[in-house]
Amino acid sequence: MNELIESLSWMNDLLFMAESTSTLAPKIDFLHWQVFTITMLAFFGIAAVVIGLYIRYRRKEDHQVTEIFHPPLWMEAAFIAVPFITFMAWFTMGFHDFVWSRTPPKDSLDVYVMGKKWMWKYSYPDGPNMVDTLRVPVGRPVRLLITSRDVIHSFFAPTMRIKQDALPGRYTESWFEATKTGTYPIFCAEYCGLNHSTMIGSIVVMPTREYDAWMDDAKRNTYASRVDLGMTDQQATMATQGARLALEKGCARCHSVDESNASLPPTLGPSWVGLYRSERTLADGSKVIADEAYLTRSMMDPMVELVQGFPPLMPSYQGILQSGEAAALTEYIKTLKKDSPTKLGAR
Amino acid sequence: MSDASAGTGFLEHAPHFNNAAHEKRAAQMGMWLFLVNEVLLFAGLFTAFFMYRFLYTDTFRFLAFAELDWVMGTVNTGVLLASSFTVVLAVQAARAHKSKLVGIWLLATIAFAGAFLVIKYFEYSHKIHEGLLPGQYFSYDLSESIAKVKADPEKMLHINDANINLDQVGNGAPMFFTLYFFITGLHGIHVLIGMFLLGWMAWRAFKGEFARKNDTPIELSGMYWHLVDLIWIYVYPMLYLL
Amino acid sequence: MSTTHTVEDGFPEKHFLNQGTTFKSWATTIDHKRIALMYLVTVLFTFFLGGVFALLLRIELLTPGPGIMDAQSYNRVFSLHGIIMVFLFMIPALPGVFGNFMLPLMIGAKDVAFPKLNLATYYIYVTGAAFAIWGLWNGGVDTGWTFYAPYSTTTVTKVVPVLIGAFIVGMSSILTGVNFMTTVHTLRAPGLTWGKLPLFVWAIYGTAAVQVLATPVIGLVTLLVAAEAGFGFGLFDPARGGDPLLMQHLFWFYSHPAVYIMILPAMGVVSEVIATFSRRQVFGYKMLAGSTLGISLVGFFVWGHHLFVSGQSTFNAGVFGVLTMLVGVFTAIKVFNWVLTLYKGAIDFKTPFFYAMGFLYFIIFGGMTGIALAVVSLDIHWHDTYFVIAHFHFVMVGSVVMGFLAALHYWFPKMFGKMYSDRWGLAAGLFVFIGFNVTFVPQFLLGNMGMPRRYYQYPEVFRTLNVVSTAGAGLLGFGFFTILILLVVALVKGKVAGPNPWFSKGYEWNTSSPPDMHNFHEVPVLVDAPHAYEKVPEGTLKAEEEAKTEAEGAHHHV
Amino acid sequence: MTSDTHKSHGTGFYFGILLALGVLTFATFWTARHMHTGAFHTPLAVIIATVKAFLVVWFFMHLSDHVSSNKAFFLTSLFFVLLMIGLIVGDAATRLPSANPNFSAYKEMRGPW
Repeated sequence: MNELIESLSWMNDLLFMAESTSTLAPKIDFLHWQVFTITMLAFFGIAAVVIGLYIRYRRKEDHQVTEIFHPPLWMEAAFIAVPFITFMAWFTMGFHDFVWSRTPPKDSLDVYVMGKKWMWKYSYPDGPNMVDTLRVPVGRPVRLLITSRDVIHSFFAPTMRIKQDALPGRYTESWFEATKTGTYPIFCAEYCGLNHSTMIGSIVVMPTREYDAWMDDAKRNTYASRVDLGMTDQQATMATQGARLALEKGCARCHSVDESNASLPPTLGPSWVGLYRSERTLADGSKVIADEAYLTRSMMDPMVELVQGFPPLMPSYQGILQSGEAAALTEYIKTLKKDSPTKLGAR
Repeated sequence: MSDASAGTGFLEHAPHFNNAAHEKRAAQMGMWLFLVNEVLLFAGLFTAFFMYRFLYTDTFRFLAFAELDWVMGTVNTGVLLASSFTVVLAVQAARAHKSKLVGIWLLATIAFAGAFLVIKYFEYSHKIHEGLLPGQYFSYDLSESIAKVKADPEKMLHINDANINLDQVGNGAPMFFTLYFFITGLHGIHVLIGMFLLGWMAWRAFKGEFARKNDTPIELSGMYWHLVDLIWIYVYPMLYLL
Repeated sequence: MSTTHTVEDGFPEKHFLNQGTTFKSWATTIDHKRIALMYLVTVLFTFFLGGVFALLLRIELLTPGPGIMDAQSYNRVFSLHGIIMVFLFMIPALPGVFGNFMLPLMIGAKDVAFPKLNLATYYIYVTGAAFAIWGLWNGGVDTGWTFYAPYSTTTVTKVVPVLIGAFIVGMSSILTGVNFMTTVHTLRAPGLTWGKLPLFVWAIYGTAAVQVLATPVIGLVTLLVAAEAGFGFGLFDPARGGDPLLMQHLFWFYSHPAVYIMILPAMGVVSEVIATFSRRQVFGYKMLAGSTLGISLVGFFVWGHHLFVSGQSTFNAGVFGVLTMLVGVFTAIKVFNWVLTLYKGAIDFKTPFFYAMGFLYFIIFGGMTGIALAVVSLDIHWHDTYFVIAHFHFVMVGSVVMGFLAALHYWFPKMFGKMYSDRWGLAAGLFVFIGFNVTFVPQFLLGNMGMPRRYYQYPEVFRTLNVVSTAGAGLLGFGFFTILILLVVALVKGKVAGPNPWFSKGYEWNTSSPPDMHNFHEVPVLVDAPHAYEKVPEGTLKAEEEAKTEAEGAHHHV
Repeated sequence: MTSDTHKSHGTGFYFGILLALGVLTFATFWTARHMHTGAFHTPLAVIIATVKAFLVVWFFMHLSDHVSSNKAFFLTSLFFVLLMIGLIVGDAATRLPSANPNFSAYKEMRGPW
């Protein structure tokens, strides 16, 4: 299959398609070629029939009487069946790929993306904040958690074939896995006002080693040019910001963040260690995976999905936490793993 | 022009219709299509209501229970039903060519409509006074209201039975009142239009126009008025009870 | 109208155009034909206005950087272009002009069911248009015609008058729909059963149904957005717990079916034109009529395909994706049937037929790219790029304007009693056809490259194709201008057309051209199906009648 | 218009309908507030409202006397109302949870996918 797609890649040049640099791109391109080819065949077929019929049946006299011709049943059936089957086949293939493009792999690297008039801001959970330029490693899935600060934007990376609207006040998801190193454009595809057309960023796809080196560097040194994301301090990564918030907002009074110290008394709320992506049993017996969405909901509406065995005590942090702060806390919780006690924010 | 089936041919009709019955049938159909459009107009608002009710279930149900006045809502339902009844009687009178009677029944209807609006006025002014307002104008302390309900065992009975989670109440409260004012406001505008329409018809009725002519105008305005009632039949449980 | 023509030429002495020539006789007329002409003049004006803005946009896009205007003006101009073309031209054009003129003629009625309401809808439309244009003139809006919240509710430009204008135009559209549906139901001539309705009437009927059912929702959306922009009630404002996607849902609940308000009448026109010029009843009448109703019904189930990447659920994307395919199936059925109508026909390649074939070309490509866009995964890449722009211009400009021009050229002799030069008609049509392709084919490629829509500036790589596109737009504009001159010349000094210059057996050709004030001198009794040109088995009474009408028809031979 | 084209129902009949409507109104209220029907009271209220609407449309608006296309029109409109509400609320119920307002009392519900 891959060889077939490879060998047909001249179709992309024919169609002026943007370069194909992600694992999703060949899937979309391949279907595009099929649709294009069949469309063209259908068009030329119909055109040939029309021209042929015109040559054969030109009018000879003004009041010419024509012959009766009733369509046979098979023909009517074919008129319905052929397009129906073709279109449904396309839909099935397309929807299959669509679902795939909506399901980020578990081990993907998370990046928070925020659209703002008129720039893109990125925030790495354990790393720096960036404006307009998104750096990712090649060959590793990257999940984008996309939001907006003002109006609707749309994160569009044509070479990756991904696009996802950024909605203010809530998160949408997209993911991609880059297959080629290089610098590729990002556009805003949803009209957002005066400088909509200059809301352009870029994705820099780096070899893994270079990326790791860059990330280490970024973690060690704070960039002087770092711009306030509205989510975190200038100086802190999201996770350290989250650790500070856990103390400031009193989360750590009820939620354990360090289980290595057995001398501490049991806490009122569930421990945060190893919480992320674990399965929680709720008070009503149902089960839920503690993903970003669940964690955020639990901060805002703690009583809705109360974990079994804990008293209904926690107040809502709606209005107390900014959305960026909730994300920072979430990122902090994600760093707290069972086997590797974190250095951050121990009590 | 094949003229007129017997019995109706004497009535006036526009030249592009065969006879008055034909014209009346067209008028009725046109009115139904217009009402279909009205139904879809309200459906958009209903969709918004159900969407936000789905997102903020507990708040919406709590507010419907604790902050809307079911007495006024129910009385208004009764008033509108009664007005529908008087309109039907007006139509009946028009069919019997009793123009004066038509006028009287229409006046009764308008009086009911007026009563509806007066009750609505009291409801609105109470809401405005309390700060139960849409969107950014909302300025009401829900915690007090929740405490009041919690203190009342009878009310708690309903809360528990309806499975309303009081801890969840609060988010989306301004949205409830946005929708409350939009839905009742749009409905109120329809009531006003209906009153003008019926008032005009009543004026014509007292001039004696419906003693001879066909009853189509009365029937069509009656249908419009029934639609106003019809919308309310759904608005009432949606806002006040659920 | 010049009066030198005599009745012997086939030009009637008295007709609807010369029965009263004062301004008042036009402004207060309740005659559907005169109202149609008033619509014609108005929509040609709005089309001109929208076209000028389109040219301005294309000139601006010649260069990657700022050109003839600044970003704010550009944003306003594309909003102007969209709002005027969609709400003021495309939606009223075919139903308002040709629906009004032809519907009663085709069903053998004297007028539409509610003539006064018909005049009122025209004035409501003009009021709404005036409101919108006034608002657009006074500061304008920069939201695009889609008015997406929360941008539209927070922009500094004055959206409220434009939204109210759109609301009023919508009311006009609803009442037109009510009127036409009632007309088809109640005013068919004796003998005209549903199974014999001309396909243009079916198309107008399907359109009217969409107008009645969908338009109130856009009315509501415009009101809600206006209220939101004016008072901040927070219905679509995420900061107040509102959902911007709800606005998009409600908006597209109307605006997708609105596409079928535009395209269905054009399809009806094409059915008529192809039947007349190939002298055959359309092949598969039931399938064509059925697919018309099918499109207007299924057209309601597909709005979500505008929201595939907007945050709508994957489940909904699947549902809407499948349903969208059904529209494609119905359209494909129509295309096959039109093509096979030519089989064993007697084809006369006149200007209207050229436009009908042009329509076929555009609907194949517009439709197939539409199907491609509805393939959910492909839409991720193409959504909101120039690919979408090119696609809907193929459908809305290519197909609908081709349909409009086909109708204009086909019925021009019926409406005015004059004939234009067929040779010049074909030449102008060719200009339009080529100009259109040169304009929009590069835009498909731009979309493939990834150029988003509504871009004031663009990266250098997109330059070449944009220049080609602008050149095409110039040719397109020139083509339209040629058509205008051609028809004005025909109006002033064209030959007398006679009642039936195309030797058509469509019902509307039964009366004189231009028609009498009351359409018919006596109530027509419609026995044969429209466009019954075919040989009837010998020995039947019908065949003899057929021969007789043939003989009569020959009398009008020009 | 003479009485032969209409089924004339008479004042008493209409008053009966009015009474029925009143009783049903009371029934909605009672079932919603006092009967403790739990989760069932929402569909119940919708059903009762629909019965009331039917009475108004069928008898007060005389739809029963009208041509069948009018009945079809009205039914069609109801179908489209359901379509609109169903698909739009359905979207809110199945979309990515974080794409809904993050403080809505909204539990995770996933569609077939």
